[in-house]
Order: sequence, then C-alpha cells, then structure tokens
Amino acid sequence: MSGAWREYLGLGVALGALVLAFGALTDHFLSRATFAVIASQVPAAILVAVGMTFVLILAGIDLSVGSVLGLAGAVLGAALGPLGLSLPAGLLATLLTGLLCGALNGALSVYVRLPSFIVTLGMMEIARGTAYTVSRSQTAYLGARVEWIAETTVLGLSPATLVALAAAAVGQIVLSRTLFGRYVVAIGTNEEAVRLSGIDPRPIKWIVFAASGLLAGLAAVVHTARLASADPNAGSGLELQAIAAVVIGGTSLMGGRGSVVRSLFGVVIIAVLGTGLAQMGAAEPVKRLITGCVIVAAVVIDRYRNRSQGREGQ
Amino acid sequence: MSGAWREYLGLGVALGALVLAFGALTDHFLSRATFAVIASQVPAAILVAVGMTFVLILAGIDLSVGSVLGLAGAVLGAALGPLGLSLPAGLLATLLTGLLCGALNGALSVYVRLPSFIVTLGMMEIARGTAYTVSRSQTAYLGARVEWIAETTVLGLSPATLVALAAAAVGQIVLSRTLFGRYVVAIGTNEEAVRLSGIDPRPIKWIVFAASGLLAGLAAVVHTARLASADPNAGSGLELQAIAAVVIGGTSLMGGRGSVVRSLFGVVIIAVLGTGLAQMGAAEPVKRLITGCVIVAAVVIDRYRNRSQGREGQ
Amino acid sequence: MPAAVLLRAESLAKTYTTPALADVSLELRGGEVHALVGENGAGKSTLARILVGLTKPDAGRMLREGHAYAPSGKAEAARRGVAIVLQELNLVESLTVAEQVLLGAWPSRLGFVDRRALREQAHAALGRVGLRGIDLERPVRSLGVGQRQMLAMAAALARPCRVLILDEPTAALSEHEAERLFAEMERLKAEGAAILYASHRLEEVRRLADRVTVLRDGRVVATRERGEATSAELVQLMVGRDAGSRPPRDARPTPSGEPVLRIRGLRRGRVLRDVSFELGRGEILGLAGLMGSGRTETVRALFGADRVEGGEIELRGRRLPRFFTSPKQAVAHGIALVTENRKDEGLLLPLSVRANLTLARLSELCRRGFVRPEAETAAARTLASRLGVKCASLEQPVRQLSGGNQQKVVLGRWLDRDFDVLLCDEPTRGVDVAARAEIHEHLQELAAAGKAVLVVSSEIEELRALCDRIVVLSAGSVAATFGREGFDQDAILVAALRDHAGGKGAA
Amino acid sequence: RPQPQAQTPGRPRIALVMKSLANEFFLTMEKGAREHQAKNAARYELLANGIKDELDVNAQASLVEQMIAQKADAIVLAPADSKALVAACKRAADAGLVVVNIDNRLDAAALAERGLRIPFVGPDNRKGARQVGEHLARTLQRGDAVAIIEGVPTTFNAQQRKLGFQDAIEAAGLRLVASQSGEWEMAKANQVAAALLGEHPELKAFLCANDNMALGAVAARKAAGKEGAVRIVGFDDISAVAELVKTGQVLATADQHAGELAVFGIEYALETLDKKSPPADRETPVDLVTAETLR
Ligand SMILES: Nc1ncnc2c1ncn2[C@@H]1O[C@H](COP(=O)(O)OP(=O)(O)OP(=O)(O)O)[C@@H](O)[C@H]1O
Ligand SMILES: Nc1ncnc2c1ncn2[C@@H]1O[C@H](COP(=O)(O)OP(=O)(O)OP(=O)(O)O)[C@@H](O)[C@H]1O
Ligand SMILES: [Mg+2]
Ligand SMILES: [Mg+2]
Repeated sequence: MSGAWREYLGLGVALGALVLAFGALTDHFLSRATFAVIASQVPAAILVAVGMTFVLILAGIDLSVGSVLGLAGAVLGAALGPLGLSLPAGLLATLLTGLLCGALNGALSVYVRLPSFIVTLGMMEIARGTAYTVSRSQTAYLGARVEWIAETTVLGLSPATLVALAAAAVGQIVLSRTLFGRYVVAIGTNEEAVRLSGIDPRPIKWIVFAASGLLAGLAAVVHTARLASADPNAGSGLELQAIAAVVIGGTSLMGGRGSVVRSLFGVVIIAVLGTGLAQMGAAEPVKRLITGCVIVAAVVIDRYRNRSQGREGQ
Repeated sequence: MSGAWREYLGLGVALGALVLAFGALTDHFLSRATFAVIASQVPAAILVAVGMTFVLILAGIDLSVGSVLGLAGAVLGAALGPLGLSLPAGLLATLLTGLLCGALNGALSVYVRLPSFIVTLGMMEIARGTAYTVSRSQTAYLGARVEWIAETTVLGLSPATLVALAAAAVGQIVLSRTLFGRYVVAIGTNEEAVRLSGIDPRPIKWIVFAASGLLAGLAAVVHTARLASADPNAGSGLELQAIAAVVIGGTSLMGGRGSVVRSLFGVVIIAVLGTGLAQMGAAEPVKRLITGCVIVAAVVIDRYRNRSQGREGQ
Repeated sequence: MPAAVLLRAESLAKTYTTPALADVSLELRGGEVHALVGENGAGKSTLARILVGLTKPDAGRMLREGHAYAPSGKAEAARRGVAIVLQELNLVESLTVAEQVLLGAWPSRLGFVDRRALREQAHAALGRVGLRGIDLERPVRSLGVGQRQMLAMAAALARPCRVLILDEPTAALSEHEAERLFAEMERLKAEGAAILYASHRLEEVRRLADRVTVLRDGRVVATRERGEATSAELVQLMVGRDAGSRPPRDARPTPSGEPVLRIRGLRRGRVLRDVSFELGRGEILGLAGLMGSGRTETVRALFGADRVEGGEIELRGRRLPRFFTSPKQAVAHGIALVTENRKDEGLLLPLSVRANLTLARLSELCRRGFVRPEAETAAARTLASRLGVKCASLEQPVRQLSGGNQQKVVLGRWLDRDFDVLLCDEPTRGVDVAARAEIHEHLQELAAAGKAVLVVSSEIEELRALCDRIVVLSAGSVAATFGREGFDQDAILVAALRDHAGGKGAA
Repeated sequence: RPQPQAQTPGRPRIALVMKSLANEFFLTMEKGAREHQAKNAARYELLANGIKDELDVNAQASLVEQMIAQKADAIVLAPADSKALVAACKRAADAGLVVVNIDNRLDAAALAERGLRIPFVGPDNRKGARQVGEHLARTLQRGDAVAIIEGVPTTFNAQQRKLGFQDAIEAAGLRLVASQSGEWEMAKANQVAAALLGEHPELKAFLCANDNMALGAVAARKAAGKEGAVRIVGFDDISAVAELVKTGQVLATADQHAGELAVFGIEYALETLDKKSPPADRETPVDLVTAETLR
C-alpha cells in the first residue's frame, strides 16, 4: 500500500528540512563523514527506543533504561577487566543483567500491580547504585576487545549499527505482524477487554518490560564498544531522550498506538539535531533553545500531516 | 470523617518507619535540628509538587518545572544583580517568568493539542538554555537580600515554609472543594464527557499548566533564598523527583485521581530519605540503592493499605 | 387542538464515508412521545446527535419553536430547552453520583461547590427516575450499567427541558426501572414537553408512542400515528422486506438435561449472597432480576473475572477445587462470556472491526506466531456477514459503528470459538429487531448443537421467548426458578422484587 | 555569536571540545578561547563545543567525531572521562588531526595501549586541592573534625580533588568524619552539609570540591547557626564566591585560570601543526585564592 509510505511522510519532511537547514548553515554537514558519525551514534539509542516503543504502547513507561545501560556496561567492564572472563561470557553476563533488571521491572509492575513509573524510577536509582558498586565508580578501559563492534566494516556499517537496525526491523515486524504484537496493542488499548477475552495480559506485559531491559543491555554493549570503555555513568538522561524520540515518532504515552519505524525517525531527528548544532558551533544556550524548539516543531509537523487521524489528547 | 485520616495512614506508616529507622541508625537524627533542616529543604519541592499534582490529575505531565525554576532563579539573580532592581520588582519578574513558561506550556499542549510530555520536554531545554543566557552561566550570590525569606522566624517556620504550606493548603482546598478543582478531576478522568456537558475543558487545563509554571517560579524564589544564590543549574532533575513524590502520594499518572496532601507526604518522605542517608554517611552507591528501594516500598505499603480501593493498572 | 411544534428538522443530511442520514425531516410537537425506530445503523443516533448539536449536519436546518436553531453542543441545546440521553453513556467515573448528575451545572458559591445544594438538587433529580435510595457520595465507578443509565437520565432531567431526546434508554433497564422512566415521560408529556424516543423495543413503542417515524438507511420511510401500524408492519418498514417471523423455539429438541455446569452457594460480599443453579447441555437458561440484583456479578464470577468468596462449582460432572481465578482459565475450560458493558469491557474502540472480531481466537489464526492476514480477514468477514454487522469496511474503527453494530461485534468475537458454556450478559442490548432475531437464532443453534447457554437479560419478554428455564435473582440470591410452563411475567417480577425492600434501587 | 567563518585556505580549524558549558568554569574557558581567536583571527579558526552535563560522555565522543567530519585540523579536548574518550581520540589521531588534552588528563595506560601520545596541558587538581586544604588546616587544630563534599564520584577531577583534600587532612592530622558526594550541585551539597552538621556537631570544616557546593554549604551553615564555628573551602574561584572569600565566609578557593587554559591548549595545537612534532606535557598553575590574595 502507498499508505504505508504516507505514514512516514510527515516525519520524513521534518528530517529532510533539518538536514537541508544544516547543510546550508555549515560547510561540511552534507558529507559522508557526517552521516557516518550519525550512524555510529544512534545504535544504542535505537535499541533503547525499540524497547521503549513497546512499553509506551502498553501504556507503561520505563525510566530505568539509562541506568540499566550503565549497570550492564559496568558488568561488561568488570567481566572483561577484574574478572577476566572471555568476551562471549562477558556479553552474556551483560545481556543477562539487562534482562534481569527488565524482568524485575515487569514483575513488580505487572504482578504486584505497581505503577511502572515508580517501579522503573526505583530501578533507575538501584541500577545506577549497583553500577557504581560493580565498577567501584571507575571507568574501565576495554580497548580493542570490544571496539570492533562499533567499527565500520566494508559495508559502511558497523556490527553495532547492523544489530540496531535488525532489532528495529524485528520490532516492527513483531509489532505489526505477530500475535504477540497484536496483543500488545490490544492491551494498551483496553486491557480489561483483552482479559475478558480469555487472554492473560500479564505475561505479555512482563515480556515487554523484560525485553526493554534486554535491549538496554544490548545497548550497553554497543555503547561500551563505541567508547571502548565501560563508564558507570553511561546512559544518564537516556530515558528522557528515548521517550522523546518515541513520542516524536507519534507513539502515544496513553498506550494503544505506536510504530517502531517511526521511533527510528525520532531517534535520527534527535541525532541529526545534535550533530548539526555541534558542527555549527552553536553555544550551549542556543543549542538547548533550538533542541527544545525542534522537538516541539517535529511533533507539530507530524501532527499536521496526520491531522485526519483524529484526536490525540494529552 | 475518620475516613479522611485513614487515607493518610499508609503513607504515615511509611514515613514513620523511615524516621524510626534513621533514628536507630544514626546518633542525631531524632533531633529538633534535623527536623528544622528538613523543614528548610522542602518548601521548593512542595511548591513544585502542588502544581505537579494538578497536572498529573489532568493526565498531563510537566517535565519543565526544574528548568523553569532554574530560569526564574536566574531572572531573580539578574534582576537583583546586574539590573539592580528592587526586591519587589525582582520577585515580580521571577514569578512572571514562571507564569509565562507555564502559560506557554499550557497554550501549546491545550490549544495546539500537542502531547504535554513533548511540549514540556521542549520547554525543559528552552528554559534551561535561557537560564544560561540570562545568567551568563554564572552563579549569582545574592546574600542577605533574599536570605531572610528562608530564615526561621519566631514560630519556628520560615516565610518560605509558610508559603509552601499555604500553597499546599490552598491546593488541597481548590482540588477538593471548588468548581475548578472538581472540573480538573473530571477532565482527567473523561475529558470528552466534560466537554459534552458543556464545559470547555481548555481554559481549565491551560490554567493548571500556567499555575504549575507560576509555582515553579515561586519555588525559584524559595530555593534562591535558601541558598542565598541564584544558580542557573538549579532544579535540574527536580521534575522526576517531584513526579516521584506525587506518585508516591498515590496520584495516578493516568489522571483523574490525586491529592495534594498526599503529595506533601511524598515530598517529605523523599526529603527524610535524603537527609537520613546523608547523616548515616552512606556512600553514593548505597544511597542510590536505598532511595530506589524506598520509593518502591513506599508505594507498596500504601497500595496494601488501600487495597480495597480496587484496581490500579499501570 | 393542534399542538405547537417545539422542534422541527428540515432535510437534514449527514455523510460519513457513506450517507448516514439523507433528507430527514421531522416534527416534535408539544405533549407527544415521538418514537424513532430503525435497524442498527439506520441513523437514529446520528439524528439525535444532530438535534443537540453534537454532530454537524451536512445539509438541512432546524427550528426551535419557529426560531433558527443550530446549537454548538449539548450545553447550548440545554439552554434552549433540548436535553438528551445518549446511547453511549459518557460518565466521569471518578465523580460522585451527585456530581455526575449535575455535571456542567454544579451549584457554587464564590467558586466553591455548594455541597448541600448539590446534594439536594441531585437527590431531587435522582428521585424522579427512582434512584432515591442511592448513596450520593458513591463514586460512579462502582455502579452497574443499569444504574449508570438511570444516572444519565437523571442528569438530563436535572434541568428543565421542553424537548427530551432519549436514545435507547431502556436497553439496559429491566421492566421495573423502565416503568419508572415511563412514568416520568408521562409526567413530562403532561407538562407539554416533546419526547423523541429511539428504541428497538417495539412493545414499548406501541404502548408509549403517539407517533412513530421509521428510518431506513438514513431516510424516513414512514411516519405513523398511534395505532396505525402493527409491530409486524413496523418491522417490515424498517427492514424493507417481509421479515420472516421468528422461528418457533420448539424447533429445537428439548435439552437432554445432562448438567454441564452446576454452581452452589456462590458468594461474594453483599452482592452475591447465595446463587445456585445448574445449566444443562443444550439448554438456554435465563437469568432475570432487577438492576443491581447481581446478575452481572454472577456471570463475571463464573468466568473468573472477579474473585469469589465461597461456593462450589461442578463442570461436566466433575467438581472443580475452586472457581476460576482468571478468564483465561475459564476459557480453557470451555466457558465464554459476552460482556455487558461493551465500551469499557468489550471493545477496543480505536481498533478495527477486524481486530475486534478476531481478538479471542487470534491465536488460531496464526502460523508460528505470525498472524495470517488472509485467514484473519476471512474469519472476520465471515463473522461480520453472519451477524450482519453494518460497517464501511472491516478496517473501520469500531468507535465509528452504531451502538447495535458494536454489540454485534462483541458477540461475534465468541461465535466461532469452541466452548461448552456461553454466558451472555445482555446480548441484545441496543440490537434491532431483525438482528435480535438473528442473535436469538444463533443462540438457539448453539444450544441445538449441544452447548449450554446462559442469558442475562433485563427484558423478561426476551427471556420468555428464548429460554427453557428462568432463574430469578433478587439482591444476590436465587428467588425462584421457573420452568417453561411456569413463565409468567408477574410471577417473575414478584420474585425479582422479593428481597428489595420498598423499591430501593441499590443493593 | 560568531558563526564559523568561511574556511580560508591555510588557516587551520581548531575545535575546542569542552565539558559542560552550563558550568561557569568552562564558559570562562570558552570565552578566553574566543577572545584569543578574535585577536589571532588570521592564524586560525575556532569551533567551540561543550556537552550538556559532565556525565554525557557519549555526547562528547560524538562531538569529537563530528569535529573530524567537520574537517577540523586540531582538537583541543577537555575530556569528561579520562578513559572513555581515548577511543574517540584514537579516531581523531588516525584521521590525521592533532589532539591536545587539557584540563583533565587522559588515562596513561589506555593511551599506551592504543599507542597514542597526546600532550596534556593543564593544572594538577590534586595539588591545587592540597594547597586549599593546607590553607584550611593552618586555621585548625590537630584532631579537628572535617568533612569532604565530593563532586560526581566517577569523574576524574572529583577523584583528584578528593585525594588532594585527603593529602592535606592527613598531613595536618585532621579527623575526616565524612566524605559524601554533592554531585557538583549547590542544592545537593546543601542537603548533605546540613545533614552532616546535624549528625556531627563537632564538625569544624567542609572541604568542597567546587565553589557551587561551597555556596550550598555556606547556606547550610547559616541555617544551622554555626557561622563562627565551621569553615568552608571551595575550588574553581567562580565569580559568585569572591565576595564570600573577601568576608571570610569561604576561607579559600583555587583558581585554575580557566580563561587561559584553553588558550594554552590552542597555542600548543598551533605549534604542533607548524612543527609537526608534539611538545611535551605542560602543567598550568593553580593559585590559592584567599581574602589576602583578593585584597
Ligand atoms: N463518526 C462516524 N464515522 C463514520 N461513520 C459513522 C460515524 N458515526 C456513525 N457512523 C455511521 O453512520 C451510520 C448510522 O449510525 P447511527 O449510530 O446513527 O445508527 P443507529 O440508527 O443509531 O443504530 P443503532 O440502533 O445500532 O444504535 C452507521 O452506519 C455508522 O457506522
Ligand atoms: N466494581 C464495583 N464496585 C462496587 N460495586 C459494584 C461494582 N460492580 C458492581 N457493583 C454493584 O454490585 C451490585 C450488583 O451489580 P450487577 O452489575 O451484578 O447487577 P445486574 O443485575 O447485572 O444489574 P445491572 O447490570 O443492570 O446494573 C450493584 O449494586 C452494583 O452497583
Ligand atoms: Mg444508535
Ligand atoms: Mg448487569
């Protein structure tokens, strides 16, 4: 259907406008190098945004992703450093850490029925505290052992970028084509109706939170690889940035509606903005101002494109 | 009704347990001085939480409060410093700044129908950027000109504390007794139904956002007075802390339910926690861990107390 | 004496994707009850909404006592003396009963809600619809559908009105409450007000209406004075063809009597005190009772949707250790539930007709976890046509369907599932005569195929036509059970009223 | 705000990548650099950037990469993390850029592992903190109770300053009763200081890892009514603290000459570009600021 492309038009226009504006304002923005920089920057954000999209569609929220990324990274640092584990073992430990945090978030918010905002806010503090403990508050330099993951291969894309794109593709397919994805949307729309249809919504919700944690763990690997170091502060502030990206992509915070591909657009818009402003050499206050305005503007443009879709509310 | 007190029992128990725990774990926690310290710390948080309670009841969110506090403080600093205005003029400018930011948030989210999450996230960046510009990123020391606002008077309470308590009292009364407050609750539950009954929800929502900004401005005065300095970074992270306090107080992020007094409990729980952990001399990782656990535990205790109230969902 | 025309509509038209209303003219005269009938999706609600300004007509105009009238919404309509009770109730669950009744017109002093005046006015308004006993401070959230319907009525009547529009007000009411409503309508009529009354219950229409207007596919096909048309004629006008009369119930073999489901002493708080009955293979059992008598609670408890405090359950002759703790469990044991409150508990409103119809059996339409789109669409199409769901396409959001069609979607979700026991809570609420006959047919087919069916309905008439036995609940316990021979409207009503002292509305 | 001018051939582009521009220290650094560039407009072109806060290492690594993409000739970097920026520096060096490290020294082991030699120009935070601590110790008695309010504990400067304070405390035989993080923030430091004053009534001094936190401690001391009894020292010499130093409310702070720091780095980069041979590290001065020095 041509409708599928139309869906992305508003966001595409916003992104295109941004790229052209920076192209005009700086000397070297429109270059392969710039796009390579952006491509190397986004994988962690994309991975987190994929998980966040699902969580928001469920009408939940996951504020812990940034801290979980930090913790999982610290685990990787400890595994490869002091513990002297092999890379596969280290990666496994990292992913398990993320999964565990996410599963805990899910268990508390789904089975103990606590608001996910509070559960994940708690987890945000807990994971960060644990990250400091695990790393003894020190950045661990890992060097070439992990760096290759973020390095460009022949195709012009790093393994990290490929993993992120694969995750987004899988996420979009799961969301739109599978039973699981359909249930997620249905639960986000009307959980009670789903329950009364004889479907237990809880395992589904739990899996979504766990997957968000797992993806944060994967993002930790990618992030650590890029910096060749495990920094216990990694990912601070990432949660809001991820939510912003997802919401720019049109996913509703009230649940029941969202798209992974559109979240990807959101991530890229934010990344392009950061890169462009840096290349312009804009002063910090100006950066902040413009970032704020562009976030709002992107949503406005998209809203006007999809006006026919109807009400949006808060 | 005795029911009114029961409503606060769960939170009271959580708070009491916390105070007793710290009393046992430290030498000097249970002293007048400690309580004076806590009393001097909470006013800004209370003011912001009052506004946030209303915003959350509307099923909105205001992520900009911290930055608006920073901006309003910077305006106060500039007014009393470089511009050399009188204190009343400075205070007026500060409050107007807050009001303006809030009104802008409201206008965009209510009249342009953008998600308040995005609007206030944008405002968060914009206000912080402007705060840096206004203050030239410098902390301004204001000294005695503002300090008296936060100083203890004969009653054992500072003007700041009195203002904050007054705001909370007014907030609670407005919420539970006035037309305006009841409309806020109704809109947060079912905006469409309110609209159908012939009430235009928009001005009401707009006022709530504007009030949240104004209260952040007021909080800036209190905050600046306490530190005797206007710091352009003031209030960073305050938004999440305020939301946490309000949610600990049982206000739903999905709107339609909340209480200002209960938010006050939330603020005090968080403040007691911070002070207690500092008095214990806990290391940063431990602090984070415990803070996370207590946030979750407070909600669990409260949920069990009010179990009969029925389902809660996300 | 020709009564004054209080509200006149001229050539109203409204097109969504397809025309919902075309060239509709209508007069509402003082002192008359004007009934509006038509199939599901005929345009009754659309017309009603236009009359109070909730929908903008594409063409046509309206006159209120000769003056131009184009209200911008319910509030302005109310100021001009036109009140409405919508088909889809839109209540604010967090408010108290008193606040909900007067929403939009809370008495106040200096900005403060005047609680006393609020209570007094709400009490008066509720009294008119017979909800005098209800606790004014109770949250709307805790009310059942019937009570909500009465509440909405009370809200419409709280302010004086000259024209009252009622869109299927009795769909969720049992006879007893409906009578209260009719009495109130008579009173308004005597005061010279005009009432537009949309309903699928032709019995009521015949009894109450001074005139009847029949809509078909958005057009007025006829307007008849009282006594001019029989129910059969009305049905024929509505459907546009000779509607075959309902197949006689006896076409079905008598149930074998072998019990599939048996419950004893089901208890839960004050709502369910002692419910016992059994349900046989091939049987259709009716569950009657007043609003709030615990019928909904009973089926929800059986389905595992709510917690149960005590009692025994036996399924296919085997005693289960406890009642189901989740709907999933119930479904796994071959039990299905068609919920009462379609909007809150049944439908995924923003999602498509397709997604709603296939929700309960989506897992069967999958291969390796992937939904097979063709299979899904085919399944949805079959269901939609089997039930005659009127929609622009299968991708139309259910939110946009007419009320009756929404109800069909909820029912359709279960029809081709494999189950032994079907629990239906008000399965024909808001469904038109023809569709209702179809639904009855479906239920009878199911029973004939050996399923056990439990039907909750507020219409004793419906139960009498459909069921093999009727169990009457009164205030949470079984008051009587009637075999087919013993069906008697009055006896059933008496039993239903047994434990309700003095017509108190709430349990 | 000057836009980067069109590139004139032969005029090198120098990218200054700093930490948080929300921080007065880095703003001063940037200002110094811009003034220097204005005076030497013919010699080079300047692109100045900073990150949102000091924790956002990822953003800083991106900045370095963006400067490579923007075809800068040299990068003058004040790294937010001493290890996590090494990989980005390696990329810059591989791309042929000259990298100069200022303010916060990159980790020697990590650099060695990558075979990188990056000159460091900057102050010794530990030494500076020790100077401040020693000045404080002179006003105290052996055995007096003191507390440290640290910065964000994972950052290099926070760790160095804490070590410097500890050096001074040990040397003077003071008793360290608590060391907690104020996360570089005034309000947070205020909370910690207030709590510590309550818990340790015998406390005689706070050693704060930056001046913002010192201001927070000053407010806490005032609230506790212990103006005469508790001394406070800070670090950075921000403008707001000058008045307090003069009146003795803050006993001392340290000036790292932020304005010149970046200039040193830029000069280094220019020299390196000319000579194509990296000069050795250079330590920049840290000066003790007290009521006397301000007079
Ligand atoms: N918002 C809308 N968008 C698109 N189509 C609509 C919308 N509202 C109503 N319709 C369509 O208009 C037609 C008339 O609907 P209406 O609700 O008036 O029927 P009705 O006579 O009240 O039916 P029922 O007896 O089922 O309540 C239906 O086909 C319905 O699908
Ligand atoms: N969630 C709830 N909280 C409190 N009370 C409830 C709740 N749900 C139902 N009730 C009350 O329980 C009683 C039984 O309601 P139930 O819905 O079973 O009755 P019913 O016979 O199906 O009537 P109807 O559906 O017509 O209201 C009613 O008084 C109802 O208001
Ligand atoms: Mg209708
Ligand atoms: Mg019912």
